[in-house]
Amino acid sequence: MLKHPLFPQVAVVERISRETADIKTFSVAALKGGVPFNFMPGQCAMLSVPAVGEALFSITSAPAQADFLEFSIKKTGAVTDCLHGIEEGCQIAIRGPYGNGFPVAQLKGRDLLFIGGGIGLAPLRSLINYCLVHRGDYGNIHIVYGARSAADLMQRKELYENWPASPATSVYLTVDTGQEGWDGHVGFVPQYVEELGFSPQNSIALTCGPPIMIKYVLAGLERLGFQPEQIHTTLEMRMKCGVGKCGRCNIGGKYVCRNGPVFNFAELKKLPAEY
Amino acid sequence: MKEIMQKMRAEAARVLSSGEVDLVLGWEKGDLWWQSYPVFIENEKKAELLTWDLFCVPNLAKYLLEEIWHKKRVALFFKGCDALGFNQLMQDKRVDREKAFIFAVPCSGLVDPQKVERAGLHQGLLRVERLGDELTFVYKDREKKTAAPWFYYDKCLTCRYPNPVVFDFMLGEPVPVNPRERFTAVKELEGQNVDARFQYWQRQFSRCIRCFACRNVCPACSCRECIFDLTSPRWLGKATELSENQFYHITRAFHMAGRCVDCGECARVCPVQIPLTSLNRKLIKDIDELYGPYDAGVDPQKVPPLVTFNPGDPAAFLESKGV
Amino acid sequence: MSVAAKTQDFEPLIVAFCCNWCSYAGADLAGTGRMSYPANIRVIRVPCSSRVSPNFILRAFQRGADGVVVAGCHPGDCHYVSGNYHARRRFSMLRRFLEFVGIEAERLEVHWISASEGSRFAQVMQDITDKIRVLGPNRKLRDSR
Amino acid sequence: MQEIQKARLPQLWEYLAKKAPLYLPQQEDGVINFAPWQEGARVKLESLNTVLPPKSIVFPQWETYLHFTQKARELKLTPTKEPEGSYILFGVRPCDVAGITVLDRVFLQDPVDVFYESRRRCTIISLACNEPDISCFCSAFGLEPGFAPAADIMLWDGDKFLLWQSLTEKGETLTHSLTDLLEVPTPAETESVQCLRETAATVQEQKWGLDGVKERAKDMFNAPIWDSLYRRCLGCGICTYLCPTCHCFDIGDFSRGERGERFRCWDSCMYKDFTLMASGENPRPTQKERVRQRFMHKLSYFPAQHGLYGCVGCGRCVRKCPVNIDITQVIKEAGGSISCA
Repeated sequence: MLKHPLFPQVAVVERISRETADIKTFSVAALKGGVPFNFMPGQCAMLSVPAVGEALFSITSAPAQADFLEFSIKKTGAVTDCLHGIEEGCQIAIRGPYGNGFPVAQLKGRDLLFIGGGIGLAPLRSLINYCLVHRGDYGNIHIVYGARSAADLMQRKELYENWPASPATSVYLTVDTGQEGWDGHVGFVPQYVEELGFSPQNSIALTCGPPIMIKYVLAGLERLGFQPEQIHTTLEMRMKCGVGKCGRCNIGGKYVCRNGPVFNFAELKKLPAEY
Repeated sequence: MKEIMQKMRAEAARVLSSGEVDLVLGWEKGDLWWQSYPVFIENEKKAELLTWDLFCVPNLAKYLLEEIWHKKRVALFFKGCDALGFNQLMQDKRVDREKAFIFAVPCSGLVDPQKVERAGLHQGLLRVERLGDELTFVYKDREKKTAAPWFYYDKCLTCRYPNPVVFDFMLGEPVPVNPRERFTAVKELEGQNVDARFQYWQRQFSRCIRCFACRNVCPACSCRECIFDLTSPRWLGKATELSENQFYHITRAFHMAGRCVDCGECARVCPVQIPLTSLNRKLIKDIDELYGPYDAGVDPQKVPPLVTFNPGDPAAFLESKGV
Repeated sequence: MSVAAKTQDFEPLIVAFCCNWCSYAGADLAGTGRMSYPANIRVIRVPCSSRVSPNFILRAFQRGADGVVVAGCHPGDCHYVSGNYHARRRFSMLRRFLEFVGIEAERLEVHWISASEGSRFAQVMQDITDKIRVLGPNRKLRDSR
Repeated sequence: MQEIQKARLPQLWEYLAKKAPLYLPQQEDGVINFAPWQEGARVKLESLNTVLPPKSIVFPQWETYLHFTQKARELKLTPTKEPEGSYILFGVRPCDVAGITVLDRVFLQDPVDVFYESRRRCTIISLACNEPDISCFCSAFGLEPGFAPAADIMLWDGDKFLLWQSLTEKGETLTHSLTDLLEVPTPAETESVQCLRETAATVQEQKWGLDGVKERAKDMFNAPIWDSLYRRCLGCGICTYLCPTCHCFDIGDFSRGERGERFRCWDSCMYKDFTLMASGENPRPTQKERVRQRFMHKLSYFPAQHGLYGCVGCGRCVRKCPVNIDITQVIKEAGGSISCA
């Protein structure tokens, strides 16, 4: 029988760990064990709970890092609500990988500036860990990450332990509103990036977060002297098929699921402002 | 009709230039003979776009939902059926009478392009004019005259309120009211046995493509959030499986029970010609029979029959067979 | 299998929407009084007969019900004063309407059953089960999937 | 070239329907749509466009592609068998044949939609238009009302008979099997085809010039036309569902207890929930963006992606829009010229 391109495979949710009040990270393995498919950082997968529906999530683990895929998922809609309700050992459906992923070849030899907000760390984390595995291929790595509050910061072990412990890697954290027990930076991500004042020299910036954050980060980076070609961002749209056919995630002539989700700012500037 | 059109343009220019309203809603002529569509005029100089001809069928009342939300004062033109729709929106507390300045346009019937096409009169047709009860089909090099009612929409032939029941200013003279019997099709179906009726409606419903035009055009469908759009719970699945289509049509019609003004717009816009009018009219007929005659849209102060009751109502659910 | 045999084997599925204050209490009474009524009935408790939307009934038919009963307080006895009067109009209309689109009106019944009418509850449920058994399975509104 | 007497068509259909399911335009309750032929079918070849394009056969409004069973933690997925492809579409108008080739670009590009691919194995017998309607404008897109290059067999209406020309190997094979029914036309009849094609092309009342429309349309994103055109839009799905090239779809699940199935179904960019995200954000928040999307997709985005227009000028949306939103007005806005013949 011919295989329908939208036909998923069954996978097992091996582990679920709570990141924040509304974000959980799911480790998903193929039925026979191992990753359901190979992928590159920045690519996505369509997860589904039968009877509820499908939704697209970026893969947050790094390639070849583990024998499962990781997804950090925020509770926002029907599918994510349901995923938050399942237990370890449950079987779900998965198909992918989808999307272009980050342009890893282009990043070699460059200083990398990661800028993430909230759940937007998920796709960046895949690339960060990929780069740290191939640490020698990249220059300095700066990671700026912010969330609404200290309790909303995800992947704390990596933020506080793993990443700062890597050579020439620094992590800058900020929260929107300060509170007792938080002695770090308080303020929005875009402003913090400008305050920190990174040099565009031989750098590539990669950003992901809520649309409003991305908008201001892009403007801020330009002020710091980053050329549009030096900035990569991932976009989010409502998606159904993941393969550029169902027709809803286009921005002008580009499909986010197929031509994206990673776009450099120069490309983005050529597209209609409908995202 | 030309005279009324001139008045329309003059009045529109007047209320815009005086600042009485921010917007005039009327009809504009398109490139092709049957195209007369809603136009939004905010500048008196554009009042010349307004048209009044045999194809000005779209009801303008529902656009008020959006425009009044933007806090605009709107002047608009109503045919008889449109005015009923407006009153229904009023009864449903969705529009504010104060925000609308209403011009009434008595209407003796509009032409159904499909009937023109079926009669084979459409090729090369430039325009259609009416004088008295006679239509003139005008072509490049010839004309053809026929009796007008042949080409009127079915809904116009059974129209009981051709003269708007609500208005601030009347354009033209009231027209005579001379409706044909509107329950003929309903009675005919009632006369069949239940399985024959099922076959009939199954055939109709299975054609439905769920474009929602019947809902979107309806002046009594004004819920901010429609049950058919809800995803949680999802009442209506997106597959056009027969039972889903049945669910859609039974629910749509029943939501209109006691509120349908019988303007016939749903049936007009249906691309696959599902006789929605028969569904609506069955409900109207039953309400009339069980709870007394009621015409939705005539008096917005009245309470719709299915949101009220009378302690002495019949227990009609005990009927061994529906009538 | 012959049609007759099929009908014999046919066990109808009947959904009964019962008002919390009268009919559901009537069902309780039927239970505590050890009055038997058919296992074909699936009782769904609702606050009032007027809480029952036509959607509930259609959905029940779509997902396999062969008959639906709406049961509420007797006229005049509604816990919310007038709920059942509204229900009376609504379901009188709905029943005629279903019949109009070709669904046997017998598949939808409305009954007023008070909290003290346990035996009546059992009787009503027995009667509709018998009637639907004769009428056969609902194919017309059922989702084919 | 060959021909078949119109009087023998029922014989032909009966024969063809024995070979494979045969879909042709039929009238039911006054509505003409493609439907499978059976004895006593009310075939309506002479009407120009069916209400629904034959898209509804090659890409049905909804189709199930997998079944699932969920028991406790265990999930089982079973694919649905791919659909049968050996059927015949008879009497497809040239614009609708072109519409199918537009769909091909979407569904046959990688990853190939195998269900569509299978349905696409059908045989298409196209019927030329002798007299296009006032609302037809296929010639705007370089198409010809009297010829469908992508069909397997082309028919022309010669009044008492249909002239018959196979265009592909598949068409040729089918033609060979019909020797009993087909006849050899006279040279004059054969020649008349050219005349029919030319007349049809000139009858199309309006002459279109689309030079530069693709390019102009690209820059139309911020054009003023969008600020007015959308206001009367009802947000219904008629234009998209009746369009022979609109292919947007949704994916849904249906379940009953432990069992269920997943289906793909048509969806419309005119609906407000089309791009609505779970977070509540919507990149196309009002009808303005949605109306713009539809036209820009046909005139700019689709050409950019696939090199051809996403409109074939069948005129269905023009005829059926309840408020007369007319794509030809947008084309004119984009610099397309139009003049009456």
